Amino acid sequence: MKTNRREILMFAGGSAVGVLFTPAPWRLITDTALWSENWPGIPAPARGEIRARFTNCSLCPAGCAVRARCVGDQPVQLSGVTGHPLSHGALCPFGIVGHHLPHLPARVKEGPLKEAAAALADGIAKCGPAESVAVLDLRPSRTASWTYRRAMAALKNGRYVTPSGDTSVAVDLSKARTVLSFGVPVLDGWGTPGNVNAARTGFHLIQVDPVESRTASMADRWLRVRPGSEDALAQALAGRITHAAAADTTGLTVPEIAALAKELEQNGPVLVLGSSRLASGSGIVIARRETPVPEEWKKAAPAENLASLPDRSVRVLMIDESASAEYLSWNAIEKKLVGDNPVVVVFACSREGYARHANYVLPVGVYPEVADDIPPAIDSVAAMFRISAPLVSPPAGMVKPEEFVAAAAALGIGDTLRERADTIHKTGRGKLFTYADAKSQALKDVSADNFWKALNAGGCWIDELDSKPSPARLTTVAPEVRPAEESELPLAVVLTHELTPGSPLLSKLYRESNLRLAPGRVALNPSCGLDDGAPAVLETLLGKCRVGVTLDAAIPPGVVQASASPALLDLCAAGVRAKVVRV
Amino acid sequence: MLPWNYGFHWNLGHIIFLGAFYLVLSTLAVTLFAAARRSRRAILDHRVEQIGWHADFHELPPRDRVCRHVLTGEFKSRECPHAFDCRECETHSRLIERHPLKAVEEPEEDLVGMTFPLDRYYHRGHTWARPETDGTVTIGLDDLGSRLLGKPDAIELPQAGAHLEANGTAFRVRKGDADVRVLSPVDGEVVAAGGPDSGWYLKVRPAAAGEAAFRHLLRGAEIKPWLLREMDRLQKALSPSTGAYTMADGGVLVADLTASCPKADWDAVCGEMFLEP
Amino acid sequence: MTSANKSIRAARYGMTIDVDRCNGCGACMMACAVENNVPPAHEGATDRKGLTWIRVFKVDNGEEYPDRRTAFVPVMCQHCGNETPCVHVCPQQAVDVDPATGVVGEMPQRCLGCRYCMAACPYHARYFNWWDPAWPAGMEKTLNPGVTPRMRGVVEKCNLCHGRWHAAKEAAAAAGKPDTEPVDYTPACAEVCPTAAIHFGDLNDATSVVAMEAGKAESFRLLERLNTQPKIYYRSKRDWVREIAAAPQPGARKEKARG
Amino acid sequence: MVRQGTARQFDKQFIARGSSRCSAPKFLLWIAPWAALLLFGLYSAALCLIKGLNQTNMDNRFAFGLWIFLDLTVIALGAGAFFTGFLLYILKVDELRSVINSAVVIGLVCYSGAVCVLAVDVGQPLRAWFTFWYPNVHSMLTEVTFCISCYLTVLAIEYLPIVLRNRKLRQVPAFLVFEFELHKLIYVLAGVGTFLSFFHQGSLGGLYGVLRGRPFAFREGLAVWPSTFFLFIISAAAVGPSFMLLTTWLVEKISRKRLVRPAVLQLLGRISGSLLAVYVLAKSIDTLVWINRTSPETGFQAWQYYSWKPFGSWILVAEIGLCGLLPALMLLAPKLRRKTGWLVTGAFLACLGVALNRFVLTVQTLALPTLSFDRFMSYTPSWQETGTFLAVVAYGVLVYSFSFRYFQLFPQERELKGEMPKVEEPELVGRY
Amino acid sequence: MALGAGWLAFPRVLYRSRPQPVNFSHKIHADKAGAKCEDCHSFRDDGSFAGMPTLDKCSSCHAAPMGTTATEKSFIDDYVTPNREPQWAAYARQPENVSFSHAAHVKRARMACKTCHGNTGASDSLRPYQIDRISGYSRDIWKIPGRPHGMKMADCVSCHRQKGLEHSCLDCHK
Repeated sequence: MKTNRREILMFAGGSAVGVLFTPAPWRLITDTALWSENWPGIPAPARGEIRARFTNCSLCPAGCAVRARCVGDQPVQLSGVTGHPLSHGALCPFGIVGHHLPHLPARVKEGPLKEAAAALADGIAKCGPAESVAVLDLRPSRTASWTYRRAMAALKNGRYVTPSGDTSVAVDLSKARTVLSFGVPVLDGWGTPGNVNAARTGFHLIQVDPVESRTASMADRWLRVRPGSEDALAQALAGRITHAAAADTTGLTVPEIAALAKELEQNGPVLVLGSSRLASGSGIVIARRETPVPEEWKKAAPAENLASLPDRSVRVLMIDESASAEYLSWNAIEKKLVGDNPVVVVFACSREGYARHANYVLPVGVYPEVADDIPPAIDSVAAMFRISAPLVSPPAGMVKPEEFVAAAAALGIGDTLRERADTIHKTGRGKLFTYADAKSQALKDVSADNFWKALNAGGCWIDELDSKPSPARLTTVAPEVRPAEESELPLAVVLTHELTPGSPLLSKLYRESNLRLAPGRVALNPSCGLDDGAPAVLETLLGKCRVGVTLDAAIPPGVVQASASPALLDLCAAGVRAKVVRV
Repeated sequence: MLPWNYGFHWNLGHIIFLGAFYLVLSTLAVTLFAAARRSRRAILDHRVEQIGWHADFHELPPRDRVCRHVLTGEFKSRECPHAFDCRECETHSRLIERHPLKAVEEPEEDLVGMTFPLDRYYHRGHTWARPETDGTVTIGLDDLGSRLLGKPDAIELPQAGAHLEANGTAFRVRKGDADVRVLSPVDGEVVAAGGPDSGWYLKVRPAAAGEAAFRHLLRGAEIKPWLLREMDRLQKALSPSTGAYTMADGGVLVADLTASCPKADWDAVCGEMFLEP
Repeated sequence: MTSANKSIRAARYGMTIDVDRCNGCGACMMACAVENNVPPAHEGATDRKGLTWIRVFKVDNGEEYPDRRTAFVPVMCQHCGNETPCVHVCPQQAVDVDPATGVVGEMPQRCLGCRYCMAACPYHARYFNWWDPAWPAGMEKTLNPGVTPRMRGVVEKCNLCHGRWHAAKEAAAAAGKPDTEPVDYTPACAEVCPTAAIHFGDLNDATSVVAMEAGKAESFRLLERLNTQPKIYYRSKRDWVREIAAAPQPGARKEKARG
Repeated sequence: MVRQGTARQFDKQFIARGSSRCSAPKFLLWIAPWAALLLFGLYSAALCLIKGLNQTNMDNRFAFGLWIFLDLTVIALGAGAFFTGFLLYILKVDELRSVINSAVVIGLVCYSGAVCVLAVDVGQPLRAWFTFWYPNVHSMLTEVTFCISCYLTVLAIEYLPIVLRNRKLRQVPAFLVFEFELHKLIYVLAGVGTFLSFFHQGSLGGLYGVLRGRPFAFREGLAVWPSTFFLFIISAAAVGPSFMLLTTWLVEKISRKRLVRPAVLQLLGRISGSLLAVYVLAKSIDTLVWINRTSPETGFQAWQYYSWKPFGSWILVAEIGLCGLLPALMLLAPKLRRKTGWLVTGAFLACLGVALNRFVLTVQTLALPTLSFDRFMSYTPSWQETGTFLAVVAYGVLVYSFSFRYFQLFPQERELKGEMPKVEEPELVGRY
Repeated sequence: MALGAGWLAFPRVLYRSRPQPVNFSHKIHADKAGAKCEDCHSFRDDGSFAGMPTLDKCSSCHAAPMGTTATEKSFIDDYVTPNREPQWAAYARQPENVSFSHAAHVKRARMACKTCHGNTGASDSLRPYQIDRISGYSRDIWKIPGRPHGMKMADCVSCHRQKGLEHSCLDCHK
């Protein structure tokens, strides 16, 4: 027994020592270390030839030119196109990660296509004389927009609705010596980033802003007014009310206002943004030529804005959210819908937006999956035509909104983009700028086919400028602000604009650093009594919505800075009163 | 770590640092190896018993390690440097020559109620060795020893032919929870085994002939002081568990101590008395 | 660690960042994350457990309105040129300075995640992978093949877009250029910065933009008195901005970091 | 019933003769809660290993947290092992023989515990061996890793004789002899151990002293070693004996036995005290140099470090005065030292002081901002972190309890059992 | 016995081998078609190395069977006709974190293919591709007979050292 046990011990010990003289243990520790090099769950990036492809970013109206570094056909990196006459090679943080959009976890993958079509047909049939079938196009004057307008014209009571404003108005930043902005994010999303940056040194920026917005912090002068009191300042400057009166409402001092007025006189021409009470200097705000469209398209429904529709008149509403510029709060829209079950069809890639209120949500392709043209940005003086050419193919089951609408209106359409390109080519005006070689050539010298190819391979058409452009006015629709008791709703809302939906990688800006205020979050002064990061509810007269709280000493007490997510925009516009309560 | 590894350079930093490291490693290795080797040799030349005793001896409290000449009062205090093996002790031989042990006046074998016949030699582990006429030596437990153990529950005696070493284990005795090895007084080879009833435990043919074999053992006049000291130790050993009991009055020890006072930690007491810590 | 070859003309890649031009849009942070395959944040991640090789801090002068001024300061690994704090501390040579480029490189596959280098870095420019890297399904297709993704439990940081450097070198080699001359390339952040606030180049090359910018009077480096000799130069015409380079003066100013 | 009886017999065979130990069931009762704690700790450690370090509350700023701080402390407290060994075997301070075994066990527990926690603390334990294979010899951490792992081996070897001397095991001749022979060479191990400990205690200090990027921790020094290198050595050597004093006292209280002569404890206290005095002196000088030269040279004014709450200048007072000078005096004054209360309090304060020092160097260093636009941060460990550390405590208690039950940690115990409690032999006082 | 287990059994357990899609003979192509390495393993325009040739490269010659061998036939039937890319396993495939520039070694340093790849070019058939079960790396990274060097980091380093090109980790790692 004892010897036996001893033998076993001896044997074990012996073999233990013996194994040490074999490669086994050493290879094992080596290999485990090597194994940790490709730790489970680490994806291996696909290898392959690396090529550059080009397109235009269609995430916002700026439509910056994009150079995509692709492995095979898959874009892995987006950057600007240097030498581009408008975007000057700049790309905003959202554009840089645009190629992630097709992979958003929350993306709408399929929708009730047939049911929607049936309901639509039914609704159109049911549509009474006083009622209407409407398309809400969030980014007007695209080629798709023309299709909508034609489709609506084809229907007996079709109407074509756009958020606001006349899209032919352009701003010539290069002419302005002073920019007076009433809360407009001039440096942070307004216009084309590259163009604004290029012109930045040329003008003196005065930002009228209740909070230190990104633009305010980078402006040459920041005037902190009470939220919602911007208009008073504008009136004072326009001479409608006395400086003293303005001072009371805005919280500025009379000398400050006087100094401002004086400065505006001296440092003209002045560009005024965000208020239509003051006229901008001559030649700054002009009417841009229209990008040519085929003649036969011209018999189309007029573009109206929502206000011009009678309340409770829309039986069928189709909202194209695939390309957006600005968001209309739902209750403004809801007012227009007929009382008894209206049909609301929304074309969207996410359920965050109008999808929340729709009867039918139809999935659409996202940038950079679908071909869509981007109308000239507000700061582009010349008319332009650029296509956001697809870099990857959309998943199966995606709907093309314009085709769907056209079908609903029994309107036959061809390759509209191509048709328009050809129309432009016929004019022979302007020049073609190609991205790959950053060269521009007169359109005359390009064949129609090459023009079309160039547009799809990354290029844009730039119209020639008018010798003397006709002046225009920037119209701004002031958000309707229902008066509310300051006692029950102590906070005034200030909005920041972020693009939604965005790449998951934006967490770098939203959560892994506090550089930007994430959509759906609100920033409050630390004195508000809530704690940082805590979930809370923002409440206005229009309703409630869950928000995350960020404490920020830069936000004055009595103000809540809300980062625009659709849910928030349904409740608040700039200046409305709100309160934020802990849940 | 090795010259061909990435990032290794023959510069001072590496040489000093790794040099020190390898030095330490090798020192440790050598130490272990040396220890292992020496113990192997020890086992091969049967020094286990001796080493065992030495280890025990060094674990004994100092007061149990005193030289026999302290017992006889020749020294104030002296610790035995030879683990009770006076055969190689010059001091002992010197002292013996200087003033040889004076004979006991009247043969007094009856000490504090125990009999310690003078015809034999006594080992400090409470065994005696009696040279027989046939040249063998009989080994037994002395009176104190046998009273301590009384009637043992079990005894492990060596087979005839087994080799004994002075201060090595002669036999093991178990009584109650006490389990002690009894030290052999002499070197030699076992010829016969007895037992408690036969009054002796082992018959041994000694390795050395005559007096030499018994030089390290107590005899004659040494016995009394030693025994008195032993009684003292016994009392100390018993005291924590049983208070100042036993023969403070010089009374007579009962025949079977273990049985007489069971609540004492006899394992410890016997360990103490039989020099097995 | 290294045995530089004499014949090579060593470069000192560095950056100049014009704080006055930076409007804090965050394009550099996004481009960096895309270029270097930095995963999106785990739901548990905060700005303290995040991975942002380059991070734009919002800094103000601590005054109240109307004197309040704000600046945006992008901070990435400063590529210290003198006694680089993180290099000496790494126990297993996962961090080193390339004598040929001056780039402080970090090797995630060598790193055991002791985080000593993070403790050593005065600029907090090193980041630890607290979670397993994870991309939404399909998004891994968009990863950059030039850079390998890191695993959980290791430290990572800006290495001036080494993937791009490798590509440039390979192109140079294919074009038959000798390897004794430093190659020209542009890191992602410098490439995409919409306001062209970030410039990149070889500080050893006196004719380069960075060399000239770095020489300017209003250019400064963070915590210069630590004498770590960073290769990232900032510049601003505003005095109070230049002051941020100095050590913190608690109480002297109010809380300033919200970046 | 019978089996239980035999089980008890079996258990008893291993308990050293004469050293009375509580009954097996009672012992189990004592073990149980600790075992439970250990299990809980192992669970939280497993979480950290499997799910990753996101289980902790450490972050990019607090790269080090509870674990490193306590590791440093524990290793400092474990220094008793090397220092006692050094005094006993090299300087031949023989009175310490009665605590050396206990010291070795404490050392082993502290070091192995610390190493285990480190294994959890690193993000990729599988690669830990790279440090040996591709060492960066300029890194203090490399020095630490090498020395600690070597010293752990030494401790294990030193622990071996203690185990082999177990009553039952020594009946195996091979064990008996090996123990005997190994014990003859123990001084070699003691020497090596001293050398190693000297360096890793030092380099643990150097760990922070070299952080030129963290002016709060950065110190000047000799050659490659910043002053903290030497401060750590002294403080560790000072607090090691104190901790042994504490533990011995605790064990005496818990086991309700006298294990060593009071004189030995006082000797420990005296050693600790005198070294502590040296430490306090050195630390004060170092602090002054740092405040007036080192820190300002890097552009950091020392006062700013203490203007971030809660780290006021009280920290300095507490560290150097309350938990440095005070215990030093308590341990040095013979009158106070004779009173166990004072002795133990002194030792306790000393340990506290060193813990505080490690805390400050670890946590405050990381909490303080270096960039002017950065902010002060605080950190509270997650339960997983705490759990993992508790596992080490439980592990320590268990190992010590078993060792105390089955091995002879205090050779004097048996003698003392015989003697009536009496005042210490005068010849011991005033030695060393 | 432990030794035996460690030396003999272990390697068998450690590696899992996988057959190549087609038993390709470099030899035949070199001799008959007189092909050089770079004819099939070519560089791209940007200087990057294309590695394994794609099917169209093969089918440019092998549109129809060019021999009567079974291999040839199966290749045509399984891959060319259905136009299916053969999944070649690259023996010398380096780990993901290695950025190896063929251009730098072949074009600039003028190294011969066989310096690293051994005489694969002259091989008549393809060895089974062996994968380390734990690390997932090809066994050929470790030194194989008939090749002057291995392809482990140590091998790269030793050569770079001699040339004085051992600068930093990120020279070769990405």
